[in-house]
Amino acid sequence: MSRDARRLSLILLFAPFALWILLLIALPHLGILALSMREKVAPRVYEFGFGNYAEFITEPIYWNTLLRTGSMSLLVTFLALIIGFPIAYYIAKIAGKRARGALFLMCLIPLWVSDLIRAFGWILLLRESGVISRSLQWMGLTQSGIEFLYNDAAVIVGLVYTVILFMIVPLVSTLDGMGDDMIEAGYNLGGNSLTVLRRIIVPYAMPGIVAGCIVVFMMTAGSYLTPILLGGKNSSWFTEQIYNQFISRFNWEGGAAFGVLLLLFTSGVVWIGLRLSGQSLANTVARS
Amino acid sequence: GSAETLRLLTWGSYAPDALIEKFEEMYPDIEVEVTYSNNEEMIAKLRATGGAGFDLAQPSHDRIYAPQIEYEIYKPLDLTKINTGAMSKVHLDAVLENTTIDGEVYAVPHQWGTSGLMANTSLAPDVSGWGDLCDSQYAGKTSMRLRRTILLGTAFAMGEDPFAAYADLDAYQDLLDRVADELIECKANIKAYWQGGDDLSAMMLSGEIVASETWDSTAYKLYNENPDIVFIPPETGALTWIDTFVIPAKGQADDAAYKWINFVLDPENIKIMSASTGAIAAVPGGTELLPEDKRAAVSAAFSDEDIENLKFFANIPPGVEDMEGKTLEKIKAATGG
Amino acid sequence: MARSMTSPALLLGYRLYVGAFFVFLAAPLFAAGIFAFNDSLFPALPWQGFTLDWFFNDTEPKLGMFHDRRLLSGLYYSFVIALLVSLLSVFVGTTNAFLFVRREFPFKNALYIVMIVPLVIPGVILGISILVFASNIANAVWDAWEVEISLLRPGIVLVVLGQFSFIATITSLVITARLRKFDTSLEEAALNLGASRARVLFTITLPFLRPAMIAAGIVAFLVSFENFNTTLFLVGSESPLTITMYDRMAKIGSTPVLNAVSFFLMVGSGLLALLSVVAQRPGQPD
Amino acid sequence: MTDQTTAAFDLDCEGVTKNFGTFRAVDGVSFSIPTGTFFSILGPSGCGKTTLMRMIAGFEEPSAGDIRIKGKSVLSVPPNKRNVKMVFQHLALFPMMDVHDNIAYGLRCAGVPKAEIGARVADVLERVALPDLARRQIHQLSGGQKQRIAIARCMALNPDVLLLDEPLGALDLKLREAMKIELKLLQHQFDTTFVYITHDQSEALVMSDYVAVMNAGRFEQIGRPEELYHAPATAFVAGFVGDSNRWSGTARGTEGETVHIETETGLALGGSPRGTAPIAAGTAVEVFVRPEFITVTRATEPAPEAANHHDGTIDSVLFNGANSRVLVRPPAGGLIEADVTLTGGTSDLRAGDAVRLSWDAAQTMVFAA
Amino acid sequence: MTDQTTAAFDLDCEGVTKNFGTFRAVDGVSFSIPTGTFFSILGPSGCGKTTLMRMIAGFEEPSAGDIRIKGKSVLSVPPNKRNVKMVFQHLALFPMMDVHDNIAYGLRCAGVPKAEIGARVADVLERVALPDLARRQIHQLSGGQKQRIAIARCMALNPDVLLLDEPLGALDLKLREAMKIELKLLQHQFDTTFVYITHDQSEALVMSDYVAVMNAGRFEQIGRPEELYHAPATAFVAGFVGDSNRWSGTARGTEGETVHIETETGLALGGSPRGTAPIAAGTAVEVFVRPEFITVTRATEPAPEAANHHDGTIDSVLFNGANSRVLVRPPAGGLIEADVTLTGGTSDLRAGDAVRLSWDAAQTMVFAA
Ligand SMILES: Nc1ncnc2c1ncn2[C@@H]1O[C@H](COP(=O)(O)OP(=O)(O)OP(=O)(O)O)[C@@H](O)[C@H]1O
Ligand SMILES: Nc1ncnc2c1ncn2[C@@H]1O[C@H](COP(=O)(O)OP(=O)(O)OP(=O)(O)O)[C@@H](O)[C@H]1O
Ligand SMILES: NCCCCNCCCN
Ligand SMILES: [Mg+2]
Ligand SMILES: [Mg+2]
Repeated sequence: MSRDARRLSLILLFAPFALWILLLIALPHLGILALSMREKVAPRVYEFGFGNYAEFITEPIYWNTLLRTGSMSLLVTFLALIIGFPIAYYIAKIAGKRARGALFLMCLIPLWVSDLIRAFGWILLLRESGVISRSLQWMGLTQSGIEFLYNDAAVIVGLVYTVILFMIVPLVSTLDGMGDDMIEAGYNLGGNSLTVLRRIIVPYAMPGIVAGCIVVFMMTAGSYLTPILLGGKNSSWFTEQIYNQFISRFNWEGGAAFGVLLLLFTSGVVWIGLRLSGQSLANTVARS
Repeated sequence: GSAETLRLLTWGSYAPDALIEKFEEMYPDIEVEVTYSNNEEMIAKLRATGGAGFDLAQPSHDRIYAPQIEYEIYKPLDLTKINTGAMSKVHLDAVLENTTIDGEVYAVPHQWGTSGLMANTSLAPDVSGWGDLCDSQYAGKTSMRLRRTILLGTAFAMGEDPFAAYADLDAYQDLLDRVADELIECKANIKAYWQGGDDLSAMMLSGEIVASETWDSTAYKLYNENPDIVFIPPETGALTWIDTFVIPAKGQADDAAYKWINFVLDPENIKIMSASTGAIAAVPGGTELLPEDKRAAVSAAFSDEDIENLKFFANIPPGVEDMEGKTLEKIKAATGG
Repeated sequence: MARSMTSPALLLGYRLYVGAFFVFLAAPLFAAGIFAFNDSLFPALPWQGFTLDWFFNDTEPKLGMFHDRRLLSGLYYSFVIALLVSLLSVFVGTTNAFLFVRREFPFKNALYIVMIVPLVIPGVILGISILVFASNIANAVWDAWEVEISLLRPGIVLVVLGQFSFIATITSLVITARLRKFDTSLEEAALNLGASRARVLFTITLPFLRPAMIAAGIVAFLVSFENFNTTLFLVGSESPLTITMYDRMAKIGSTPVLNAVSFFLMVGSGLLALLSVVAQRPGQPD
Repeated sequence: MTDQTTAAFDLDCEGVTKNFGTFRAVDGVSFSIPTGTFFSILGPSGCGKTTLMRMIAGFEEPSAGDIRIKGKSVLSVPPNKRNVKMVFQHLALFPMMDVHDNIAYGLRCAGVPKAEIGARVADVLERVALPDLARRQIHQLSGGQKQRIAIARCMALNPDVLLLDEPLGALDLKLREAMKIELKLLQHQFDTTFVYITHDQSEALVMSDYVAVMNAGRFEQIGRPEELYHAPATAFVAGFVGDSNRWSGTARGTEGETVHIETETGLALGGSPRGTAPIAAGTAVEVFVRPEFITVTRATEPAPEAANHHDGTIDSVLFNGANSRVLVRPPAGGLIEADVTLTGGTSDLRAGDAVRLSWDAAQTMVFAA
Repeated sequence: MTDQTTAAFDLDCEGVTKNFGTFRAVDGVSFSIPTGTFFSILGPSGCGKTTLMRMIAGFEEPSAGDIRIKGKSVLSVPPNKRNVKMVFQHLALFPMMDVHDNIAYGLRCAGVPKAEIGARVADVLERVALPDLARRQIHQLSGGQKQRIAIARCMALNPDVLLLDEPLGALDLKLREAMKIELKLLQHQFDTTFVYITHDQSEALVMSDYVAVMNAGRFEQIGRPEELYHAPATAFVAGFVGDSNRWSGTARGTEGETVHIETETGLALGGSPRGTAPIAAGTAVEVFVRPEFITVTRATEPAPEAANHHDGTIDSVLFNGANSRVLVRPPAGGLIEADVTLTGGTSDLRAGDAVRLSWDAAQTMVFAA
């Protein structure tokens, strides 16, 4: 290829990427950043300022909700890891070759339906007149119905359910890359199961663990339907606050500030996580 | 083909399929596309579009003035194209009064109803006022929608007149703070906040809750399923809303919109409409056009006294929406139990 | 095999755990699906008997999904949106793959990270940022020339762009991974055998990428089909199915017709997922 | 090195068998390895070598038979408690640890005190002649260095037996040649029993004190390399170990030590009967002659005294320095390979030359088929 | 085969040079390949072989020099227009096409009419002796079959020159041995010029008519295999082609044809000067002796007449059938390798035996360092 042709083709390949990132990601985000620094002083009168952020800082409801969202998201991430790791390990290392593909596909089953239907399913199961409560009554384990819905536990169950496959998939793919001989070498050199897990399997799977945790954390912190539909009267989620700002209060400026804050907060958590685990975005999320 | 589309932004059940089919039969060139929404979302959507994207919307009468001042999302109506004569005068006047800005009229009434209480009388015989939702004898068995209606109702129950307080926003803020304290305390008593009609119906029918704040229309539907479940106008007065018709600022099918407005004023169509919404058409004798069962439910619910005592939602001045929103957030976020 | 180290009792316990996990995965879907066949007005116990009314009945109150024009049009819009999103995402995913695998340019590594970022931005924020951005442009144009650019108002176009904004990352990653595995000597071999560059692209490189493009397309389709958070802010009057269903649930009341739709979607996505698996492995052991 | 009771044999297997479902991967294998021996197991792919080794290491349980290390049965000992260390085919070095930590891993597992670990790691690195690599990452090592680190990691634990599963398989040619000699030196140096698996006969022959030839789950022969090469017990061993010209044929009769054969290609040969099965006139036989025992003389020159003489023309000359070879086509057809020395001078054989091939009956190994 | 004007040389390179930035990968390489020759380029990894071949194929542009095919410069001809076909190291068969389509690909590109393609594919498959595989998928082929299909795919286009870049590198040992012979036969059969790249001297020696030894971007020597082996022009060639004992040392003086050397390890050797640089007393030299030219006799037995005699003890015996070798440690230290024949009898040499090594001065190649 001649130089010019190469340059032209580079430009042609670069254009879609640039348009996408610029028009749909960068400028819109700069847009909400700008919007978030607009204070409303009277109907249709705005001026530059950090009032929306000040509002966030001075109003405990908001930062409490953000902290709550963050800490519950961490909890969900942790649970997804604890629950998902053995499953991923089973799929990658223990199941037979055939079963492996089938199990992997089964893990993807929740993806077949939307968040909404998943939450709907949980509602049907968990509510006081739902399947679980009724079954317990029917078995005589309880007299009156039990409400499993509308509390933080329900939200956590629903969130773990929704995100767990995003934990399992990267774990399976990194564990897949680990030869059985690595584990056997761990035993052969005298390690017991715990040592092998702690010193070999987990360190080896670290990029997958981190990738899974990042994606899961971000998804959880950014989720909307599940906490709303399954959550109780005390549960507010930060995305719900954003929604409220935008929709119920027509307060785009405030909502934009909240959006920026959510983004900063979650990015900060991810950054700290990467720091602590000594990984980078490129060798974790990018690889899965 | 060349069919025009009427994009209708309205409440769930305000556009029953039967009626749409009938309308489309009558005007074969028009295709109706419905988006279900509620007051907040309607305004939010129109704000996002600068009044584009829809050709006809149905916010409640108190939600027109302030948004129009602030966002210019509606366009003035040409009353000559609307069969205002068929509308009941009280409602028309109320709406015109609330939605005339600089001499231009922005809305006409469609259906009205009330927000109040609902109770299963066999399980909760003593529900009469907003405050009863917080009565500890129904602990864990009541519900409400965490929206402005309950703020207003609670204010009335506390012996205040929130609409009067609109005049002095500082006073109103003070009132809101007290309402918030009340409702936060009440949280422990509540099973869950309902969101739309559905979850409320399910909880009520299954007996998971015995009393709730509600739209009357929801209660009427349930009365049909279980006659123990009745609408109860609170002793301080049921809050009355009128859902209206407005044309968004950049609507593109005004003619079709006017056709729809006039179409649903036809008594035959009102019957179909009211059967679906459970609300009462803003026409003279609107109650008569309710289906049998609903009419029974209404008369079971309302005494003449109650009718006297109806409280119309007052126009929301700019800024109030935001104050109320924040109060609601505060209640939601509080860990009450 | 790594299993040889565990005792049989432990292995059994492990298997039970895995089994329980899959029960957990299936439970809500099962619940959502099964009530589609309950002959009741509410998706709840008790079981009132089996019926297909929620699929096929054509009269209220048990209007079946195949006669519910709102659900059908939601299905239709979902389909159109998902199709557009997957075409667009696969196209951009493919150009991105070539860009990042084949080309050298300044800040390549940093830009690669930038490419991944949309995947981890909360959907709600993507939705509002695009909404605000598009509205601002449209409003500015309106203010300046009184011209209304309806494409920039909530509606199909914005929904497609909004979903595309993060789905393109998924397709890019899938197709890039495949292209990385491509042995460039295949292209050189084809050139060496006399093919022109265009011919090489269409007879060698793209056929090699095809399974990944199909799989990426299917994933994009599924993700688009089920997306809610981003769509919520961008939807106009043409609501896709998730929004329609949500409105139905939150604003009207759920009847088993929602379960019927759920069931229908599960079957559809299941078939599609199967298809993507088949597409991935037409006897190419690479 | 360790204070265990000394036993004559470091490793004993007795009737070890392994079934996978109905398939028998290892079939009644018995052998004993004296202390300090380099013992190879040589066999074609899929014959069960790895399976046997995995049973010794404890990763598979034998379906039958017993395995004893230093005289004690280890059947009930879990893999991490057996003092048998293993070098894996792909080495299985831990990529997330550096060289030092790879070697220290086993020591830590064994509870060696921290203070001692450093010294022991340094010591074993010294012994594999890589004293300066302790802090290198695994991916920074060359193939040969990795190899030695994998061995060092095991040797740091003073194993009774070191198992090596085709550890040279992944290396390139030149390195493989070099490592062959190096492995043997390392074994000398550590003076530990090595059990070495390979399907490459040259590796097995060059390095081992004893070689077991394995085929389809069974041991065909155990012996010193020279025995296997010069006195194979079965046709399989004769064919698998070393290069051979090979013919199928029929015995036509016996005369003293010599059996007369006619091959399917029509060559008449005199050979010496090998293996245990008796060979009489009419027995179907396999015949093997190694190329280096065939003398090539020009047709015009006198050929040496020998039981077998065949004329032919040279089809090709494969010059390969010291290991050059000619392919000769006898009138009966087929090709016979014979080693020759080519000096690059004018007297060298060329394609097309008429030659006579001669070899002894004693070098013509005949097995009943 | 084709109606091109016949030129004496199928391929000519003249001062071909390639710089990558400041690094010179190929440095002024010139050679001419006569029509119908099997020509190998042999050199260590990274010496620039692939780069040279890629320039011939047109995938890289030379920084200087000219490349002529059939006498015509091809510098300005794009790769898809050069009649030079290439077999890639990993073959680069198209996995999404079957065998037939792989072979037809080039024919289609050349615009051969549909009707003719079938016949030409069948013909070339016939010639590589795989007539029945047309409809096989690539992944269903064995390594050797793939190899032949890759060649067939090129040969279907009647190239002027076929380039092969280490095509045996990916095969396993046994198959590689077999393919060596087969490749040579295929070249005979197609009678096309083959340019074969390898870093394996045995491949180059066995197959080629001519071999070029390449080092660090330059050609060190071009010659017939025997020349390279027996008369290396440089120390590099002597060391790279064939096994050698190698010493560094200093010339102590010359006596007739013989130069006297003292090695760094203290051995006194008589050798024959090689290479172009003159060797006088005091010149630093490299000395090479091939193991097969060293005769090993027991210390108790008479040794042959020879210029060099060294006593020592056997350190190890590397039995490898016909290619067995002993490592002998002379008192001065170091190890000397010598080829021996081991029969498995009692007379065989064993480690520890005292032996005398003897070799001629003519076999002791001395190069100025
Ligand atoms: N877990 C298993 N289940 C079933 N069959 C097995 C299992 N492991 C090995 N086999 C079979 O047992 C036979 C012997 O396998 P093994 O790995 O021991 O061969 P090998 O001699 O090491 O071969 P290679 O030289 O190719 O490594 C093979 O046919 C293999 O397919
Ligand atoms: N595109 C390039 N840019 C920079 N350096 C290169 C490039 N291609 C090759 N080189 C360098 O040129 C030298 C010769 O490379 P080449 O691939 O020709 O070696 P080779 O002889 O084929 O080696 P091998 O036997 O390992 O294939 C190497 O040092 C290599 O790193
Ligand atoms: N606050 C005003 C409420 C208006 C309610 N309209 C309800 C329609 C319900 N189907
Ligand atoms: Mg093996
Ligand atoms: Mg190369």
